[in-house]
Amino acid sequence: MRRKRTAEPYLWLLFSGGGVAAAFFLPVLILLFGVLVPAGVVGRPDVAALTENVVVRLAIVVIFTLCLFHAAHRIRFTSEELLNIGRIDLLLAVVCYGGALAGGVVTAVLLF
Amino acid sequence: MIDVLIVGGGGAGLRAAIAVAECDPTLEVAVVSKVYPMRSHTVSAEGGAAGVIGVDDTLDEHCYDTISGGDWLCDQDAVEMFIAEAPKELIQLEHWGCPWSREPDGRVAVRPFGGMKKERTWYAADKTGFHLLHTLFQTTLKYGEIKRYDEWYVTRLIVDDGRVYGAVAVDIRTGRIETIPARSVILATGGCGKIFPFTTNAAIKTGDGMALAYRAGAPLKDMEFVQYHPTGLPFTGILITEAARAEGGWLINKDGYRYLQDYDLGTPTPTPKLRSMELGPRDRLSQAFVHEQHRGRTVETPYGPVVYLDLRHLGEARIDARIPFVRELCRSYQNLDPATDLIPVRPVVHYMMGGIHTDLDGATPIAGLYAAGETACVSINGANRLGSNSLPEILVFGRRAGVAAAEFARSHRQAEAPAVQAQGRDEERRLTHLRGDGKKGERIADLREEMQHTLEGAAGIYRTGDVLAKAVDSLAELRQRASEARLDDSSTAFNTELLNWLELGCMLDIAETVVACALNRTESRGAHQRTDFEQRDDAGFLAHSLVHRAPDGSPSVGLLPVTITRWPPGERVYGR
Amino acid sequence: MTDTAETIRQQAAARTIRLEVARYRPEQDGEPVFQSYDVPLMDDWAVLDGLNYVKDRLDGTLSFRWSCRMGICGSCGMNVNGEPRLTCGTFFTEYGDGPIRIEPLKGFPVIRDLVVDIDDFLVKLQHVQPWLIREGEELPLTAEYAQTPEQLEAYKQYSMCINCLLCYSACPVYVLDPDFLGPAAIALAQRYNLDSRDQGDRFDLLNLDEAVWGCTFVGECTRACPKHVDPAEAIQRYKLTAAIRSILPWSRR
Amino acid sequence: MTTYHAKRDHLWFLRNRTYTVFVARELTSVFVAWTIVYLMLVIDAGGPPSFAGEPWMIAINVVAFAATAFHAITFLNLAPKATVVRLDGWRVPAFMIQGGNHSAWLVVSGIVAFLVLKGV
Repeated sequence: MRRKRTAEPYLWLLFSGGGVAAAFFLPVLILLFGVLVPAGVVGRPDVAALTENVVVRLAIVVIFTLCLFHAAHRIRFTSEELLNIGRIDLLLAVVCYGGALAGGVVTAVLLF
Repeated sequence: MIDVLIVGGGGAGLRAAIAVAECDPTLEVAVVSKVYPMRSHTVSAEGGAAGVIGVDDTLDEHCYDTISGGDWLCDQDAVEMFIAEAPKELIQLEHWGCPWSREPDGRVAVRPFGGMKKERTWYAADKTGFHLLHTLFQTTLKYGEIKRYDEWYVTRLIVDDGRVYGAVAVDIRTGRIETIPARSVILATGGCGKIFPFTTNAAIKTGDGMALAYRAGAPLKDMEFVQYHPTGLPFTGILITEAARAEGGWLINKDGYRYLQDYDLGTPTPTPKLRSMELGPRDRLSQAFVHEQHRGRTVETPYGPVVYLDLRHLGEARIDARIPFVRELCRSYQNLDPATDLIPVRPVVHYMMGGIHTDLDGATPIAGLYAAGETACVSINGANRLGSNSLPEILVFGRRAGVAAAEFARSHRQAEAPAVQAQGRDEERRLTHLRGDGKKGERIADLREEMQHTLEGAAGIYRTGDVLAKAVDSLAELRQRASEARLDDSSTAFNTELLNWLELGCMLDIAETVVACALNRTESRGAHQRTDFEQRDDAGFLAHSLVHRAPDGSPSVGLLPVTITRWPPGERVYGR
Repeated sequence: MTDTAETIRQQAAARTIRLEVARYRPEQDGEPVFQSYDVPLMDDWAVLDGLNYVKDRLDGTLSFRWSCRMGICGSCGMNVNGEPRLTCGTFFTEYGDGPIRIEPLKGFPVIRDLVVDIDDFLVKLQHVQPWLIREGEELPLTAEYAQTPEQLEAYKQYSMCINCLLCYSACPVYVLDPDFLGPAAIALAQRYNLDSRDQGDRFDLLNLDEAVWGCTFVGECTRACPKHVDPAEAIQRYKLTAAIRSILPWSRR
Repeated sequence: MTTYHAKRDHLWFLRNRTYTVFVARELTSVFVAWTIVYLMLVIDAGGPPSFAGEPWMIAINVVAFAATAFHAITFLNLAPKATVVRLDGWRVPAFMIQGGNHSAWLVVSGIVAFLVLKGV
């Protein structure tokens, strides 16, 4: 077994943080903005007003980025296990975590 | 060339291996075992390991308990040495990480045990043997120099001119037969409970080491002393540890009566009393069962008569804290819960007091050959071993044998004897010829079962001369039939049929020695009870049985005086 | 096996159950084939009793490992109807009228019939340094290291591993990638990490892609474990430990 | 020594319930990612985008809600595995930690819903 430095502990912390963020925030947000509002069950909230506060905007960037890291981490490992593509792990990692990072940047651009 | 070759990877073998490695890291030490070491039967020991640590306890008291428990057949110099070293070995195990159960202040906890006057049994809940074996095994992994032959089966010792030069072994996985030259050999293969039909012993306990030594010319000692543990589960023979009684369990007959009071074992008290009633020695408790059976006070089951072990009054919390494995075993294998149900139990063959004759360092009369653990007889167990003495025994004598064998290897550095390769080739020819030889005789299992029933009938809890004499003939005949047994498997890879046949051969040799020694001992002592000679006879038999293999393969029994130092033979008193 | 011959003879004719046993004899089989045996359907028999009936009375060439038949030696793990089980503690009553399909443990090379090669595990076990590591001078053999019942409780569960390897067989990560250190080895590393007497540091041995980070937390190891060791928990706990160690390098354990 | 190495089982995740639940749990991550992308569109449009009212879009988001809720349940249930809480030597049982996690989830969801909907 090789002994070497690994990025996994940091990635795992981001994954875990993202898991908590996703668990706490995403079900209610997708229910409201993806289902109840478009279906007309509740009225249309003013998103611009909600994101007026800079703290809220920062929180959204952090939460979205973490959630994307969470998804990236699981997609990386699950695709390796389901599709037997462990040998391209490095490429997958770059694509997945790179995508997550890009998503975070886009969120920041949208909000600021 | 191996310096110290250890046959057997249980507690004694692993302790010996570490001792060799610690003595001299330059020595080549190897452990050959027919199973992975952590599968060895030490793993099944439950109740605990005795070692004097209490402030109110003394070495002399432990000596006395052991010697009287052994009905004065123990060598007292060996007992004194053993009991003095036992606590050190148990602490050594603690230093290696054994998870001993603890007192609230962090000290190691001790519990009472059968035949012991003081609380001195160290325990790791009721998986003491398991923890001890795994601690030892994991500790051996620290010593890179300990070489392992896992799943190799030794079929023969190479002996020339009174000295051992190695062994021949089969790699079970490939069928390869190899001669392993060695400067010294330690046998640590455990006992041979499988010569009986109903035993707590694992399938692997077929007396291989005893047979190897016996065939090589070393004598076996005190083979007639077979310990029946009073509480085994019917059908499986699974052991319900003595700790269950030490924690307060009661033995009751079909009328709910604590019958031990009728057999000079004291009067019932609600809480356990040392050296009394359920905490009497195993031989006396097992004998009491037979009398209950004769009085019609046992319960009939499809698997024979039983009495009950009652733990219900201990309550769930205490059972879970102190004897959780008992509950686990009862639930998984007997479909009952000891917190609410009675446990059916009957005496079951558990331990061989006898074994390969050795001195205090585990040395046999063959130079360079050592033995330790249940396979050996030093003797500290005499006519009846006390519960919780066998685990410290494997540690103390495993270490001593390891140190002695290392010393022997260091002082005997000459080249390999010419006999080695010749004997190795002989054995290879024999084994190759055997594998799937197409013989269509009886099935191994049928022969094994017949041997087991012969032994149970003749050398059970009570024995008698005529039956023993008949068993001598039956076993000789069985040995003949076994040589013609049916062998279908011609595969070299993991051929367990050939292995079973070789084990049967070992068991038959050992069975013959048990019966021969029992026939020769015309007295009753400890675990050896003759209905035709009911009294202990110190004038004639304050002596060990020593059995050699005669040239025709039959056992030849002699006597060897017992070493008495400070405790002259007396009466065994329990509960008074 | 015990003194059951007479009982078997009385009841054997009555009902039987079919065992479909994987056979692999390297000299003749390119891959495993199934062979069926009908054995007496006894209420109190375990699958292992059925296999022993086959070995003793029907077919002496069947090979499998077993020893203590009380669930503590860890030898008799096999795949029973697709699940890794200790065959000594898996009873016929669970399977109605059968048939029962018995295969070697998944994830290991098969040596013969139901016997698999587990040497890989022994290498991994040694890798995690499963022994008590002390710094400085040893205590003399007259005194034990103090350890309170609470300190014992902190690692006891992980010390219950019998190395039966059902957890490896249950672990899809190990089955797909044999380099993965695996559940039992990590649980045993934690057994020592959490022992108050141990002063070792197994961070470099466990903080590896093929060690704790290989685990994707399927959790089946814990379900398969007959001794309630909960290896999945051991691994997750070390992930947290290793993650904290990585961002706060001065923290210990 | 000749040994037999089993071939890779491509459908391993269908072999028992735990494996299937595991894969389902891991695949919720796709919907986590989708949810974030969708919410980014919401931010960009200052509210649910124009196509959000399409039935197929609502259907996808219902599935996304189910998946993220499943993620929340499974993820919060696993939390006690990594963190063993001991109070005075007594190990807090898993179900209590899990109960605490789920309560926190409900409280947070309630607060978020209140903040989002209070101006409506």
